Amino acid sequence: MSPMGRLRMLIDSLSHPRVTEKYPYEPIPIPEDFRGKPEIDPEKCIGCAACARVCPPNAITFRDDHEQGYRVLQVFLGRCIFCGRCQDSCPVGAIKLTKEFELVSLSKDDLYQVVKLELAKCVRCGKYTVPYRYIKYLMEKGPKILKYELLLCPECKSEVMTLIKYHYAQEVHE
Amino acid sequence: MQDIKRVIEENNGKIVVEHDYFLLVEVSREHVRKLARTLFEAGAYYSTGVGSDERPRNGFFAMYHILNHEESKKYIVLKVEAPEHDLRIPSITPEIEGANWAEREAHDVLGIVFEGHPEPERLILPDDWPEGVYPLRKDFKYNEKVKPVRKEEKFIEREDALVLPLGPFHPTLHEPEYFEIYVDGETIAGARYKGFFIHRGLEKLAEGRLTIHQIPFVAERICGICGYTHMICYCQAVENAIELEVPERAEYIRTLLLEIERIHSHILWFGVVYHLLGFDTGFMHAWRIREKVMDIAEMLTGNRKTYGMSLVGGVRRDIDEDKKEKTLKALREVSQEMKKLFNDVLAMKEILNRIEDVGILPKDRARSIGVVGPVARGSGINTDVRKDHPYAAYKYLDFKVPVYNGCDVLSRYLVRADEIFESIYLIEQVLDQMPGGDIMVERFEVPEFSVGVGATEAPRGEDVHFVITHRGSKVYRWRPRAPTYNNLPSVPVMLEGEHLADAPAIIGSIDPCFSCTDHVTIVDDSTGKILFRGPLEDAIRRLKR
Amino acid sequence: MNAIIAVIVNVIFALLYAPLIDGVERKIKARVQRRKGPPIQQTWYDILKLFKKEEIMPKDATKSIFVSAPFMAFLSVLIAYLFVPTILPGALYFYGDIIVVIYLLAFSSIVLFLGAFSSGNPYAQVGANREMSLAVMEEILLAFIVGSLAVLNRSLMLNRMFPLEIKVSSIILLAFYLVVMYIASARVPFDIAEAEPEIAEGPFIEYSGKYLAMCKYTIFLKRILLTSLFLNFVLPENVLWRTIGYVIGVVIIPVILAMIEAHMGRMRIDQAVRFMKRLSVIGIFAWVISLFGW
Amino acid sequence: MIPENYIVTIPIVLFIVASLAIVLKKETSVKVSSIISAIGSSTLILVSFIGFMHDIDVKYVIWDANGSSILSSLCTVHIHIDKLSSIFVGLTGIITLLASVYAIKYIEKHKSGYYRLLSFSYPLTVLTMYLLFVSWDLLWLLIFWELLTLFSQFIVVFKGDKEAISGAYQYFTITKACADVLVIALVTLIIIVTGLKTSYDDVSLALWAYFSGNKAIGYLLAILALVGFGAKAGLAPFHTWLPKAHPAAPTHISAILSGLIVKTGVYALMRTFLVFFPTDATIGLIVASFGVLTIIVGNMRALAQDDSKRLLAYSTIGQIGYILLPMGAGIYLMGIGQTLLGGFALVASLYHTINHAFFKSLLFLTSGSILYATGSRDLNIIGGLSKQMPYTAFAALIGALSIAGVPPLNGFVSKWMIYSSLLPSATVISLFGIIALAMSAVTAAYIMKFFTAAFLKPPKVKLDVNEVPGLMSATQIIAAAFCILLGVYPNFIVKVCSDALISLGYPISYESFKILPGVVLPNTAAFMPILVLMAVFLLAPLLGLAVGVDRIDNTWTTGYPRPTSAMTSFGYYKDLREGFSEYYSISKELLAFARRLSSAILRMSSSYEDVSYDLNTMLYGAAVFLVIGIFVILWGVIS
Repeated sequence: MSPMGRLRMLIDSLSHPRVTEKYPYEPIPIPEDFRGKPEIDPEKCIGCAACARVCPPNAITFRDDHEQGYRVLQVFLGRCIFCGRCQDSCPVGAIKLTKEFELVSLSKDDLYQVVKLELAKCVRCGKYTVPYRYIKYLMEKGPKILKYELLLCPECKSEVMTLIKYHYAQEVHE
Repeated sequence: MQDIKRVIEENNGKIVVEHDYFLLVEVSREHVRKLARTLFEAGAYYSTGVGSDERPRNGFFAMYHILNHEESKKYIVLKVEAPEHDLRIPSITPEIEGANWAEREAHDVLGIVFEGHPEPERLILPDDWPEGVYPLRKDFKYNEKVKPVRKEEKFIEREDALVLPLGPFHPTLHEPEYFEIYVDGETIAGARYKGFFIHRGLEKLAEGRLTIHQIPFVAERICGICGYTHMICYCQAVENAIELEVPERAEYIRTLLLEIERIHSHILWFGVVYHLLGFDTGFMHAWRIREKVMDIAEMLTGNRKTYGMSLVGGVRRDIDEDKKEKTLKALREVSQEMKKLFNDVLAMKEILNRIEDVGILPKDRARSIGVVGPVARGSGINTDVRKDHPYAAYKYLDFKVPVYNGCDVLSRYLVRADEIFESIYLIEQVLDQMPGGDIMVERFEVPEFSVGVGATEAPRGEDVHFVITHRGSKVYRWRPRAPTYNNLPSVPVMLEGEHLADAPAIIGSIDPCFSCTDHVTIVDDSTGKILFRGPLEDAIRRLKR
Repeated sequence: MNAIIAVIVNVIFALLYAPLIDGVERKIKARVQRRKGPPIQQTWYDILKLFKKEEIMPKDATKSIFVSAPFMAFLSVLIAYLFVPTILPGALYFYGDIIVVIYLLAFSSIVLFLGAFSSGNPYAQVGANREMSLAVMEEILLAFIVGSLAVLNRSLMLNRMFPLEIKVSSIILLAFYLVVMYIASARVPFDIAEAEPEIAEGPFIEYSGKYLAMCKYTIFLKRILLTSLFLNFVLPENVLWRTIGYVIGVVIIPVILAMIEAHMGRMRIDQAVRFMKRLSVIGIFAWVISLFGW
Repeated sequence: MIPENYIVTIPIVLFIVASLAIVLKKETSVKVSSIISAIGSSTLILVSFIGFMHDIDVKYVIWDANGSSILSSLCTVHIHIDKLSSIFVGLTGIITLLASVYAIKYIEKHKSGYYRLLSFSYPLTVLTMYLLFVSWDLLWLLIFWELLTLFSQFIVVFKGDKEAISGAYQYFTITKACADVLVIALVTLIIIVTGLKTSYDDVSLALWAYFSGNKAIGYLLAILALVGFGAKAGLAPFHTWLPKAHPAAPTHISAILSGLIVKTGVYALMRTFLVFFPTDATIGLIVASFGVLTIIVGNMRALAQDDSKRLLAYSTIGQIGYILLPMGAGIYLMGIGQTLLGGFALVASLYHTINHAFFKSLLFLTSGSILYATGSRDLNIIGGLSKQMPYTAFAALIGALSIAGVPPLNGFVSKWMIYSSLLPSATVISLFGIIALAMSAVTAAYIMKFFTAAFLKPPKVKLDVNEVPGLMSATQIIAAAFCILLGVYPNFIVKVCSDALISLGYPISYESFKILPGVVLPNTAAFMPILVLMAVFLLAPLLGLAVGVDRIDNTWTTGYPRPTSAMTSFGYYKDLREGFSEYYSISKELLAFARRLSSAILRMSSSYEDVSYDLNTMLYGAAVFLVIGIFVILWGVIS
């Protein structure tokens, strides 16, 4: 039971300050690139749902209300693993991980962030399709395709495309 | 290299895929035993086994035995197939002890019958899982529910000993696991292990719902301490399957983070071991020092533990000069403080007495069980995936593999102590030599039914992931095998004849990570409801009442 | 009459002080681990909290023994305070009282052993076994101390031994007593019976609420009793100086012991038994010296 | 008022009548003989009471032989009850009364055995014991000594299985063939020394005179006496028969064997060393050393036992050490002039003799109850009986705590007196005191092993048992009550013991203990045992019950709901015993040596036995001899 190591340890400890943080009473330093609570900017969000598709734990989900004409994009922090894939995939930078990490809440409702976006109507059949903003974004940044195509619902689109192809083929034939 | 191929071919094995990293060998049911035996005698040890339901493809069930042949720097994957109507495959457990668990697991989840298995009991499925329902078969939906079956458990009573149930909620075990220890006085007369209480069903989840890019984040959550190594391991398995070259800078960053993870994991282990030996001050000091490493990780990745840094094809964040500086500075402090701590603690006689010549695992036994990592290296086996199957940037770096011949807890202790300093040395090299360039390959094709094996040296030992790819950026079969899976069967061997007071230190000496080991079972997680009413839930119920 | 007042004051002092000094020890331990640690009243809070909690009994337990054991242990240590002065000099002295003190301490171990076994828990059985093994070894060491003291003073009365004459033998005896005191107060490395990571508090595993509070309280009281005994051996007879010395000593000694405790690992029971067996050689040595009257 | 002459003979008659129950059938015979013996035992208490008040002196002259004095000794049965004798007679009365009452129910459980042998020899054993205590003549002492060995041997053999026969055989051969040879030698020597006068008065007078002249022969005599009588008491190197014989007998007999028959050795030793020999320091030291050895051997061995009765038998050996040590120490201290401490030690010795009789017979009775209820003595198998057998458990707890020396039970008082007298003596005796104090922790350890293993730890197999019949538990409770009473109110016994010693001529006065500040007597000391009793034994359970329990739940087996398991009895204190492995290995060597020695003696004695008698002829011969002898005595009284 040699005392030397212990004595050294004791003196070393006593000659250094305590390391206990005063955390709840004082803020704690957070590094620059910290991945905290994801926050979605409802102004910027175009409702493309790319984030919902990459989200590994299904924390981001979307639901289309075809009656009322809304797309509801919902971020549920209870499932979030703070991986930041949504941030990577967002084309407009609407969703970002903040430095906030104090997410304790007494109510589950506080953990939801909801973005409600109006859906555009199919110009042909009148069914709701995708959010207006998405169409707008695609009009501006998207590939140079037939712009009016964007205003159609998928069924109409395929019908129209078939029609177009048919007419085109006939034209060629003729 | 030529040798091992000759050996395989002489024993009726057909090499199907020859990859830098692994050989995929098809072998018929009659010859698998002999081939496995021959390979074991040639120096390969049993790494893991994977069962797979390949009926949609060809109507067969397949069993992949993965053996690690360090000499030729290759994994040898033996594929044995059995048709649906005749699910019998000869067991290789009589030849290689280490195949025991893997084969039992394959039986549990797929219903493959291993003929001649010495203890064909249920391993990973809970006791109340109905017979004849095999969760990993493709016709079993990932969100299907099963009705639990009540079963009377037969308890072993021993005349000559006190039966001490250790776990699932015991202060020694930081995760739920059950050891039944038979003590005579305080001498352990025998031990029985019963595990797999933590069922998360990650495999089924990954196969059923996730895409190839989502799985890394799930893989990272296999373990609460060494998650990143699972992430890398999965990525490497996929990269090997689809023959993808990762940019060199990404390899370096991966290496850096893997080593940081090793350091914090080892320091954590030291803390735990000091606590188990009653030396709480050492525990506090170790964890205080560890906090610096955690801070580095947080600074580099944005999170203390779940780095979330990798995807198939590279890494997600770059590292700048400022971060390099800070990392080096912090690591120098860690290195100094740890040196001091180790010196002071090893001067403490009573701690040394508690770990020296305790928990003996002889070398030959270690090899046949197939233990990995510091446990193997503490028993005098020179094995390290970083050297044997170089991955990431390890092929460019210089480092030593500490090996001790004591076969006791002290040897494992010393191996880990040395590894901390080796890791710091490695990180210094990485930061020094890191090349520039891209960190990610964005676009690649995923072929169908391509087999890949990935392995990393996790802090606890060799971590192996086995992947079969699927169309639509999905995986057909993903089987992660954590190091503790191979190390745990050695615990009863170590415990026998020891003192009860040493049991925590011995169980701790393999640095067990139970949830890593257990994740493989199936549960429907999507509804958030637990399907199983095992003993664990009974206990919880009683508490609530 | 004075003695009775002194005894009452002493017992009350011990009751109040014992958990408090444990709080101080926790604070000290936290400091040497470079932590802040809980406030020094924490042990008191813990005990009070335990008093508010529900009491659970395992269904295999023998109720009468299970419920009375903690109180028996507590009261037996408390009774020992009748014979050992703490802050005020004065106690019930009589011939052979030191034997009674030792037997009362042993009795508290015995009843905790009984209580542990009455719970039927396998961990309690292992822990109780360790507790008893340690108690036997402690008693062997204490026997040497008591025997040598008796030889030295030609008496078995505690007040004849307060304070001890300064001799070679008495100094050796006091040093020896300090070691035994450390062992008997169940500190690391000798907290083998309770060893939390190994056998989950051993004998106390099934106790809860007030019973657990009593068990813990017993240990705290035992520590202060042993410390007071030591201080009585060394402090002068003058009341003022004695009181001052006592107040200083009863703080300083636990603090030092806590610092030692913080830098120790736990022994295995067989190692502890062997260690104490080796210590008993010093006991024989001390006895021989005191026989010569040095 | 019946004259004293007749009072002394009443028990004799009653016991002989009891022995006639041999003519009845099986169990009935035992019951009848037990009942009559019980009555006889109660008369013994009366005799002892009268004897304590004033010495009884009765001479039965069988025929008047004026020739050589040795013949005249044989022709006269000199019964003299002094205070020392009456203490032992009183003990015999109480303990045998309890045992007899206990036997009435207990014997029902025995399926087989030599019932008639038991019903015949049991009363005769008690009778010879009684006569041994009261006879005032060395030759008659020797005769009764032999008869006692003979009859008690028969009751050991009762069960008739291998264990019983070998136990009885060992018992008989070692105590008789080995030790009795020494006793005969001793008596012969004494007769030569004293000039063929064998009355106690003559012996002591002559020996005192002789001793001062011939110290060497005196010491030889002392050692011979110690070994000879000590072998029957279970003195350390000659104890090997005891743990074999005592457990083999039916339990109420074990209680008598351990509680009383070993006390005949103690009595003889006391008689020899306190009366016959002068108080010489060297003799005291010899006795005390053997006492310490006996303590160590008995206690350490008891720690390692798995069999409940065997454990108690070893415990008997240890406790005999606790009786012999203060006896030797007392003689030693008297010899060197520390009369105060010496007298205290002697009183302690006598006190412990009484205590031991009570708690050991109590413990044996409870172990018998366990045997009765479960059919097992194996501490590995039984367990958790406290729920099914609460009264037995309570009695056993009291017995266990008093043997462990817990204040304020009786064991504490005598042990406290032992340490108080030994430790401050500033001689080598204080080292013995230290060892005794240290070993008392071992006593606590093994007796707690007995108690917890039998009553508290979960059983290995589910036991379906009931409390023993009322008669049996009543005897246990009475014995337990004695244990409490003797501890709470010790001054009576201290008075009795000191009176007895005073009557032997020791310079002790009961008052002199008051010079010692605060002997454990309520009127002189601050330490009031009654206070501790109230506080610990009443307040604690009351507090515990007042607190109560809110909820009863499964045993916490760290979350895995499996039935609780029990420690093996071998597992108890395994590490402690391993810590003392040196001791055990040495004692193993010694034991092997002793076994070789005893087997040599056995071979010799067995050939001697074979030639002289087989069991039946021995029995009839002895019976005829005894009956004739008794008639002769009675005839002498009448004439």
